[in-house]
Parts: sequence; C-alpha cells; structure tokens
Amino acid sequence: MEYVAYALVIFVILTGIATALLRDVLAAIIVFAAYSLGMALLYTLLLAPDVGLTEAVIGAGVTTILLLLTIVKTVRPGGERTFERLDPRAALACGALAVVFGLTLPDLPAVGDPNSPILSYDAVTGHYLTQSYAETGVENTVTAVLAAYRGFDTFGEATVVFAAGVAVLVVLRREVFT
Amino acid sequence: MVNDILLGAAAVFVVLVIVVLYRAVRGPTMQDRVLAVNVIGTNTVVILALLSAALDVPYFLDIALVYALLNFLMAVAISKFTVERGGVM
Amino acid sequence: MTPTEIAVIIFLGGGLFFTLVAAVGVIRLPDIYSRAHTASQADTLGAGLTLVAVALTLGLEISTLKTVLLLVFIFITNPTAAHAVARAAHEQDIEPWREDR
Amino acid sequence: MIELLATRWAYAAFILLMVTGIYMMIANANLVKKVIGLNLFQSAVFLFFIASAYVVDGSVPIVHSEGGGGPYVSPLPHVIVLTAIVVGVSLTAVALALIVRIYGEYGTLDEAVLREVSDD
Repeated sequence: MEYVAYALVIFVILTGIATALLRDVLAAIIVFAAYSLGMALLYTLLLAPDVGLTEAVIGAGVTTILLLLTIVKTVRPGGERTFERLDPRAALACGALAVVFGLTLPDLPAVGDPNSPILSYDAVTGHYLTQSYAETGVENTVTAVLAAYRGFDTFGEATVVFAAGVAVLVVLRREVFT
Repeated sequence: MVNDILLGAAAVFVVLVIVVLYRAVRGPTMQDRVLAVNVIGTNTVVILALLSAALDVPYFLDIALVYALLNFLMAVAISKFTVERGGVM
Repeated sequence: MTPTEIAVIIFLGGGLFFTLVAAVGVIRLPDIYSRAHTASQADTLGAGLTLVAVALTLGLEISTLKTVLLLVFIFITNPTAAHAVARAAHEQDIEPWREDR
Repeated sequence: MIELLATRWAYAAFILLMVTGIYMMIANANLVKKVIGLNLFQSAVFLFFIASAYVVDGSVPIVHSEGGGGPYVSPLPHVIVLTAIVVGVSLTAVALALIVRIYGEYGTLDEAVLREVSDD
C-alpha cells in the first residue's frame, strides 16, 4: 500500500512539474489530463472513492474538454523549444513559500494516524459515523452528510453551478448552448 | 499472500506508468502525447482493478469502469480536436 | 499453494511482461505509427491478462462480472483509440519512419 | 528527514504541487496556462483534505445497518472536497469563457502583449 502511494506521489509531482514547464499549451493540457487521472487514483487509494470518481469525471473529463474547446477557439504559441525557461524571481518566491510550508511539516500528524485530531474527536466524526444510518437511512455516510445534513449547502452549490452557466452564456453573448 | 502479490504488481504498474510519462512529456508530435496518455489511462484502470482485489473494496471496480469510459473519450476527443479536417473515426 | 494461486501468479506475470513490452515499445520505437501499434496490441494483452488474474482472485461474485465487463470494454476501446490516434497522425501528414532516411 | 517524508508524504506532495500551481500562475505568460495552474493548486488542496481524513487499516465510510465494523475514514473532508470540486469546475468554465472573450477582443492571450494593447 505504501509503495503504491509513494510511486503515485512521484508520478503526480512529475506530471505537475511537466505541466508547469511545457511551452505548448495543448501539450500542457494533455499532461494535465494524465495528472488528473493520477490524482483521482491517489484519492481512491486514500479510501475516498466518491471523491476519486468526481475528480476523474470533472477533473480529467469536463475540465479537459473545456480547455480543449478554448484552445480550438484561440491560438496556441508555437516555437521550437519544448520547455519554458524558468523565471528566477518567481521560482525564488515559490521556493521560499515551499520552505515556509515545509517548516510546519513536523507538527502535522502522520498520514493515517488514528490519534490525529480529526479522527479522535468523537463528538463530530464519530457522531456522523454511528448515527447517520439511524437518522437518515443512507448507508454511505458521505452521501448522508452531503444530501441530508447539509442539504442546503448542496442546494447553494447547485445555485453556484447555475450562476456559472448563466455567466458563461452572458460573457460569450449567446442565448443558448450550442 | 495473494493480496501482497497483487499490491506489488500494482506498484510495478505505477512505475511503468512513470516510464511512459517520458513519452507524454517529450513526444515530438501531439499524437505521441495522446497515445502515451491513453496507455497511462489503461494502466490506471488495471491498477484500480488490482487495488480493488488487494484491499478488498468492491466499489473500486465501478470507478475503474468509469475510468475506462473516460480514457476512451479523452483519446478520441483530443485526436478529433487536434485535426483541422475533423474525421478521425 | 492452491492451483488458483498458481494460475493467478502466472497470469499476473504474463500481464506484467506484456505491459513492460508495451512501455519499452512506447519509449523506444522510432515513430508514431509503430508506437500506436505496440500501444494497441501489447498493452491491451497485458491489461487483459492482469484483469483475468484479478477475476480469478475474486472468485465467483458480482465483482467478477464487473471485471469481465472491464476486460471486454478494454479489448474493444483500446485498439479503437489507437486507430483514432494513428488516423489523426495520418491526416496531419506525418511521414512514416524509414530505415534509409 | 527521510522518516518525516515517509510518514507525511501526502502533505509534502501537497506543498510541492501547491507551489507548482502558484509558480504557473505567476510565471506563465499564457492565460490558459494560468487557469491550468489554478486547477493544479485546487487539486493539491484537495489532496491535503483527503490525506487528513485517511486512517491506516480503515475502510470506506459505508456503514451498514447492523453498525460496527473497523475504523472508518472520516467522511466530513470528503464532503467538503466534493462541494469544492464542483465549485472549482464552475470557476474554470467562467474563466475560460472570459479568456475566449479576451481573445476575441484583443487577438492575443499573452499577458505582456495584452497589457501593451489595453494601454493604447
């Protein structure tokens, strides 16, 4: 289990860096699709099948199609170089940020530690895990929280999607999706 | 013991995916990249099936089915969008 | 070891071998058409053998049916995708590789 | 150091990927690549949430009627991430529509050229 996870993490980081450095935008989109697949696999490996499914369909499917449609409607820079030149100032700033975040690493609980705060605090997580079937009659706790306990939140999310669709139509000056 | 063998095979498959990534990043033409991503997607489906058997979580197989559909869709969509004249199939 | 375990190991070894061949082919072969060839044939066979191994491990369940469905699906879609990619390459006037050039 | 990375690999990957996303948004001149960087950043943050919910030898939070079963993965981060993924794709769609409009108006997607053109 650990070795699969380590190899997947290496794959995901390599694809991420390749996406950042590839000069051709279409190549970056294709490598980003591979990144999304790897990331969805990593979510699934960390026992979040619902998230893995959603990320695969939306990250690798819908986002890739949207980016491709944008590329078809606009230009992409040509050129003979495969990779972009590294911007030293931006790289330095990002490196400093990585170091600052990295200093917090020893204070975080180990991955999968059963005594980490999010898992050991029984009043929240434990309540949902033990009571959700009795209260909502749904076996999948994620679905129970998403659709029953936080139904209004999910309703607001649907509103956001609707607003985004309207905004896209307004920005593109279209009356209907074609 | 079979579970350990399946997990080891999954790890080897991920390493092979990393190897194929070279072609996706490097590959001189755009079709090389699409092909490499298609191979990566097929291997991802296989890795998911192996994990499903090894960790004994049957739900992973449903996700693998979705991945297989998506992988095919992605390969055909990208090859269709990159060709000006359209007809790929 | 039971006969099922031996069969699982044999199928898994075959699957790993053919996937390795596919990966080496995708890396080492000279042009897009030969790479499409190895991706559609060696990789499909490797994935198929590995899925057979998974189905054997699971035994007779509803999951086995899903694995077999996955197998059939990969056997249909993978060569189709490789065909689409090779056809797109042909439409973009990419010349096949020849030894004398 | 190695031991730290071995136990906190998901958080280390989160930091690296997040920084890569920020680098793309700062350094890449092309607007489409900035949007890709935003997506990369997003999925890195999701990885942080999912990793914090994971428990060793746990199982998927599907609780059957009889109750019991081993330790379960915490379902609450999964719910937040599910909401965030859908909101994120709405954001990407609007950003890309704006990019298409910018291209129709100015005929370029390069940041520096765009600044020059819009100043005139």
